[in-house]
Amino acid sequence: MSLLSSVSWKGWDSMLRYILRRFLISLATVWMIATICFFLIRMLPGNPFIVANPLDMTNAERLMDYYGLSDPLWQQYVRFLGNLVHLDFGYSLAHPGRSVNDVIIQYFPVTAQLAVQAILFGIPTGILLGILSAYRRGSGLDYGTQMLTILTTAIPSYVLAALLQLLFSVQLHWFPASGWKNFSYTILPTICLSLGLIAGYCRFMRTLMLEVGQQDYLRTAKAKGLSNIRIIVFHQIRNAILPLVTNLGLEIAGLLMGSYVIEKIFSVPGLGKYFVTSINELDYTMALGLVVFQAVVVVAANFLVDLLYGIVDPRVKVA
Amino acid sequence: MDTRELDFTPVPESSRDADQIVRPSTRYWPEVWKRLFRNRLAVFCLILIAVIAVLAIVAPILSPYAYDEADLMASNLAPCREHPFGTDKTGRDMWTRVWVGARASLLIGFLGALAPFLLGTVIGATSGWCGGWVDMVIMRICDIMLCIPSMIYLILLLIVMGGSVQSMVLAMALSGWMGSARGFRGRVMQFKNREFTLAARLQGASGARIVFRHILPNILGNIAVGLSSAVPGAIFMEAGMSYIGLGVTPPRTSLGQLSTEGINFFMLPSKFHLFLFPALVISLMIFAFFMFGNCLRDALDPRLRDEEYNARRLRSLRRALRRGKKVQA
Amino acid sequence: MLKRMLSCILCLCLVFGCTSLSAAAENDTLNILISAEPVTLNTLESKSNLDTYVFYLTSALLYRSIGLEVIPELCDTMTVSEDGTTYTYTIKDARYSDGTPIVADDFVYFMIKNYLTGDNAWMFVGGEDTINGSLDTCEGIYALDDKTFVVTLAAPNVTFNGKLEIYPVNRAFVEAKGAAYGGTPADLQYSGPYILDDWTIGTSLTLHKNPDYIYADTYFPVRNVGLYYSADISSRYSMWQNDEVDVMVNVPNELVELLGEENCNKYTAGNVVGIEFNTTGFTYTEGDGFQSRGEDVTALLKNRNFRMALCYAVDREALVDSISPSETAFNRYVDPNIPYGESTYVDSFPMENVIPLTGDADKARECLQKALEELGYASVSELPKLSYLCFETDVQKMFAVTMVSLWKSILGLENIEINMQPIQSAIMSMVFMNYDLYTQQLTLNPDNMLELLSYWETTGGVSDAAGFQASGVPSFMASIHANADYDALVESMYANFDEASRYADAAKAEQMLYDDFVFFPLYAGGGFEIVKPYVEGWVNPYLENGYGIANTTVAAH
Amino acid sequence: MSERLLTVKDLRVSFMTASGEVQAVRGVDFTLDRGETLAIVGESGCGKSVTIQTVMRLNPEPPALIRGGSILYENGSVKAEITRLSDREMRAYRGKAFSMIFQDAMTSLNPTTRVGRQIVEGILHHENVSRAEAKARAIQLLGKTGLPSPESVYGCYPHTLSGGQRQRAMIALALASNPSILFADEPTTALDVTIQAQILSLMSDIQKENHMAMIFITHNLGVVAKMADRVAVMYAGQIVESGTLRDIFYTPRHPYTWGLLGSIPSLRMDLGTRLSSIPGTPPDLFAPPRGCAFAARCPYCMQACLSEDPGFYQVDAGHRARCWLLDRRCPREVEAPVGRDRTVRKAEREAE
Repeated sequence: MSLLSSVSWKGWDSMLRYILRRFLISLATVWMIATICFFLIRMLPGNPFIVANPLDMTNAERLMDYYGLSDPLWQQYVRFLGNLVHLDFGYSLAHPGRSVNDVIIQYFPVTAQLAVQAILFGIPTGILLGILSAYRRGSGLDYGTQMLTILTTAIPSYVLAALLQLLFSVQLHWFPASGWKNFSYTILPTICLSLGLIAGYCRFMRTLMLEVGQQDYLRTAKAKGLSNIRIIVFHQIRNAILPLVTNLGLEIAGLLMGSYVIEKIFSVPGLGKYFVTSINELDYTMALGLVVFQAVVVVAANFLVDLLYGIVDPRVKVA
Repeated sequence: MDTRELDFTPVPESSRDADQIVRPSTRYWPEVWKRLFRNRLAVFCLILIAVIAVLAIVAPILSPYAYDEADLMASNLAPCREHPFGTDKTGRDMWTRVWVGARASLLIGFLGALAPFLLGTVIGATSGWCGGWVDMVIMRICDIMLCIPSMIYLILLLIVMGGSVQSMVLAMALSGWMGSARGFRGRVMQFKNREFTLAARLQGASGARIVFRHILPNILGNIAVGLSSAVPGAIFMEAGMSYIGLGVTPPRTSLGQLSTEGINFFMLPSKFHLFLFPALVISLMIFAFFMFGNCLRDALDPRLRDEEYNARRLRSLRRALRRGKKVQA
Repeated sequence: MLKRMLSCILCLCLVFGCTSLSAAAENDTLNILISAEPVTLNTLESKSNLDTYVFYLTSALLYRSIGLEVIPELCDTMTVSEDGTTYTYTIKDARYSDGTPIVADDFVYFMIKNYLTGDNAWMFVGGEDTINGSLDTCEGIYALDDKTFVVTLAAPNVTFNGKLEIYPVNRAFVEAKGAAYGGTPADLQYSGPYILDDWTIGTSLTLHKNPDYIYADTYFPVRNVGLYYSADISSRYSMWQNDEVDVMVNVPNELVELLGEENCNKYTAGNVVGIEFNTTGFTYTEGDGFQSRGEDVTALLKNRNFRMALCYAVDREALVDSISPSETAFNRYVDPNIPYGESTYVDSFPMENVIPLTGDADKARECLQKALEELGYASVSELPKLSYLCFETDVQKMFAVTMVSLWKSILGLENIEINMQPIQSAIMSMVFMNYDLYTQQLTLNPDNMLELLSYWETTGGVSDAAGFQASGVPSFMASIHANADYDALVESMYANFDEASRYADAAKAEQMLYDDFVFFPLYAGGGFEIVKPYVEGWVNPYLENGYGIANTTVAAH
Repeated sequence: MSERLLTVKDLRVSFMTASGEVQAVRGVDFTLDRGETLAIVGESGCGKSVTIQTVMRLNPEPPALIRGGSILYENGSVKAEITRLSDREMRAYRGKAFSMIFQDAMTSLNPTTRVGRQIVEGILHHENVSRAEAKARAIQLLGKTGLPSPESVYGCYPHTLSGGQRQRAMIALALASNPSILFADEPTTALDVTIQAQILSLMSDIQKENHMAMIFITHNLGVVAKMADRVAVMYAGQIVESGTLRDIFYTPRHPYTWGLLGSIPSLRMDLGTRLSSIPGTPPDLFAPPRGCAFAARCPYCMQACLSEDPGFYQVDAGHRARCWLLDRRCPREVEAPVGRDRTVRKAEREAE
């Protein structure tokens, strides 16, 4: 269904105006987030330059001055905003010579790849299972998926990861246990990430299918003499999937932030891990850079999903 | 033409009640409870939760050992009579530790599920009820909060306040209210213009009163379900935090912490108990809450369950009928 | 739509599948599972010993092996003037991997930028000026020509001998790179045996042999080195079992038993960990300077019997053994690895009236009783609260928690509270004396115990709040130990070039510390490492400043 | 000689729920000829909808379950026992033989699919025509239902149409592959009166034009009077009285029918007469009463009514009722309190 012919769009101009407005709001949002995080992170106690040796105090103080961290906070904030406008996040404090931009450019793709793989594998599988178990309620498959959901809910991910490693690396020697070189390294983390997705979306889709299943228009479709498959595919699934779309935005955003636990266990060079480490190291610039970047990603994702939703669901009026 | 003996004497109105055959009209909640307690699984889960809760409260008090009492001479004992769950590497009694941990996890589970919800409800209600710019502002804040990785507040709070149950709960409340706020706002919006709300309004009831006396009951069911399924989430959050090293600080402990420490031993028969018992208890806990949530949902909305419940039996029944048998339902 | 998604997955699988196939297995590679990543490749900023592996990438002037004999690497000759203040070095012909020749100025630049710090500047002529003015030249350190440079000391100093890990850093290159220096493999010049191909932060470093390295033909037979990092213990186990690595250094305690203690070899790393008591009696805050921590607290901490009671109460052997078998319970104030003649200093000079490592509960109670009498307390319940500061690392947490619980059960002390903090903030509180007890970790050069002993010197002869308030000494220089004789003895050792008598003095000094019992030694840091049978001639790089694999070979497997 | 299309005999339908079996339809029989309109009247929950949905086998099985009876559909050569058909076989009949107009077009049209597409779907499924033809047909149908600009409506989503338009679209959809029997399940209840009239006349026009048979479900007797040839009154899952429009309106014989008729105002009614209503509530179909289902509420109840279920009594050709009052042995002579004859007689009496 093309964008123009859909009745809910009152022509291009209103849409463009809408997009523009949303864009400005998004910018404001990013700025707010950046500000909040700036002050939040500065509230963390400690001095980023202290390494385990207390005799380095002079050095630490020298560096504090050198990086202008002894200036009043507002000055630093202004400087930070200035750099932000130029999209320059500066250099890491804890790791001399490491540029925040480089880290993002180099490792966001990793997080993204993992997220995309997990989504491409997890969500369709989940939806499919959900549909099947809704269609065959009370069948073995239905109970199977329910079991899966319970298992994935009742076992912490680090336990799950360890089990996967022991099975696939230690016992079967199929995939490497940890690291990041080629595709074979991505398999275990992907499985680990997507199991949760599968379970969640399976449940979600199942309930949605059952809800839609109660609707009158399915009866109408049946009265037209359509085959069950056609009814399910063209009427039931189609209406059931819509609510998933809104959910998708946050889901993707969440995954793009990277999962600390998974990344730590499989030592995946992902942003989620760097973010936590940088906060633990009080690496202000790195932490801030990552937060702001992730904020941008999330905001963008939501923005796109809203547009997408406006397109796929005619009932939603845009603007 | 039948020849049965029939009595055609009229029966006076008074002697029969026109409604006598009508089923007694049933009220909502009693029905729900009836359905709930008819469901074996639900009862089992309730009992499980109760047992764990009771043990968590009582076991540490009865146990002869303190949960943080180290005894280097009795380190790494396998489960035995005086140490039912064995001891850890500094000889602390695992039985006591597990139940003290369960205490923390349960607290965090309950409060961690409740706190964000309450916060969210209040905010969502205000936003939904007031509408206009208030709504706009609150929803913007909501969006912004959703974009900030909750890791920041968590770490900050846990460093500033020290890793304790309170700080965990506070952190969860601060990082988790957005979802329920949005949901509740939607509900309020939806109910705002319903007849009964208007009626209440006409009787001059205040906004807050209407929201909490008239609207809340209407969605109590979903809330109950939401809460009971949020508990495992909260418990897990704590476990994850402990994995990162931000959980409750030692010597205080939680199941998350214990199982995280234990996970490294689960290949090691001699220390397997360090992993087994905490993991078992936490999994049982999560399972119980999760399943109970499901049962509650079914109890609140029996239609789906009825179908599932009968699907199998009815298929066979219909088949039999096709074969032209006489079937008793 | 499902179909499209599925096909996408298929494509992905194919694409990556091919790439994974193309990545062929290289032989003659040594894969090491390291427990901590280098902080930075920036040789000028690199401070912590986590950067051990950076030494694979750069060669030194001279360095000392475990046996402490000086091994010249780039150094050709070293001459010391009669008065022992002027050192003149000439260097060999060598190049960086990018072809730039290594010149004397590179060493000078390194010494000024990295080696000269606030706490050792006094040693060199003009050192203080350089630091205070943060110049990049120093009066006492300069190059004569491309092949020769000179270091002039303010006074003859035995400790300088030791500080020989000086690395060439090209001034021009650093200035060209600016802040980016040492950020990525491309931002570094390689003078060492290996060149860094790739550093995937938090995951792995891959190195290949540097053909221009001066000893390329004789040493470092291994062609490629892979350094893998994993923060997760069970992952490390899986990696080892899955033959993804050939060597695992710092085997986590949890895995030692799993891998079999007999298969792992244990080493002591040369840092001493113990409990420090804040006997200075004050706290320092940025705003309002020095403040007293309270008379009663200070009195209690200053009381030797109390300190000894705490020590007697703990069975250190059992404690260390149960919490962290990779460490060794230890009863001294200096590095266990310092060699002396045939054996080590520690064995040659035993201490007198030591507190047994196994502890002694009765003695402990006895000491505590004495302490109470001296301080005039009727029972332990009256004692003031003490805060025990410790890092939020698994092992340290464990030690702190356990000891507090032991003190509780054996001495009935309820007044010690643990104050757990992440490393940075913990050190801040330590530096500002915001603690009563603190788990101190003393890292040192194996060949120079003075560095450690000087840690206990009284700064500016003052050791109380008032004194410090008067003399503007920064708080972190505050000494927790004040003993004039000790100060004198240590001072004299700096000029004493006769090793035998110097070590004897060291033993005296250490005995003094021991008698004052300023510090409650817990263990000497160490670790396990495990090596696959087909790896020959492995030496732990930590002990050899990264030269551990100089003679390591990997047999076919 | 009228042509018989549908013969329903002793149809029994139950719903299986966890709390027991609900006997929604308990032995219903009626017939339907080509071109005629049968109206089924009754309170809500009396099993009207279930009955016709069973004829189309629309209600999900389970929980619905046909416990007995037969539904015979014959149309020229085609002859089918609907109750015995499998779902797959049934598809051929849905939409083609029968189709249905539902009460609430808003919920009965798929909100996320364009109206046109929903119609075309049906056409394409039953006859093999090209999309283009199907589209042309759909637009033509929409036009037929009196929608102003069929082309634009074709591309609309249901939520953008008004209630009346939606119902018209619904009709077009029902007529897509001109069925021989059209079921209308309270097609006008959701609409306001003026629109109702239009829709009704539209339906009867279309019926005449396509010469369809129609079963019309409603509880609005006015509508019945306007549309129906024959009427069946249902109560508690049973037909209690059936006959021609005249029979039911002029000479009703069942107390329940009297009740229904009494509850509608009529112009001839002299001022001051209160509208009668039927006291009490219909019986619980979990456990239907042993005797006459209406007995409990019937003002003329007798002992027999409570103990025995009266069979049908043939009043005259094509007019039957289930009531003991009609039994030859019954001593009481009860005069219908409502109905045309009575009012006429009343008028004459006053004239004297």
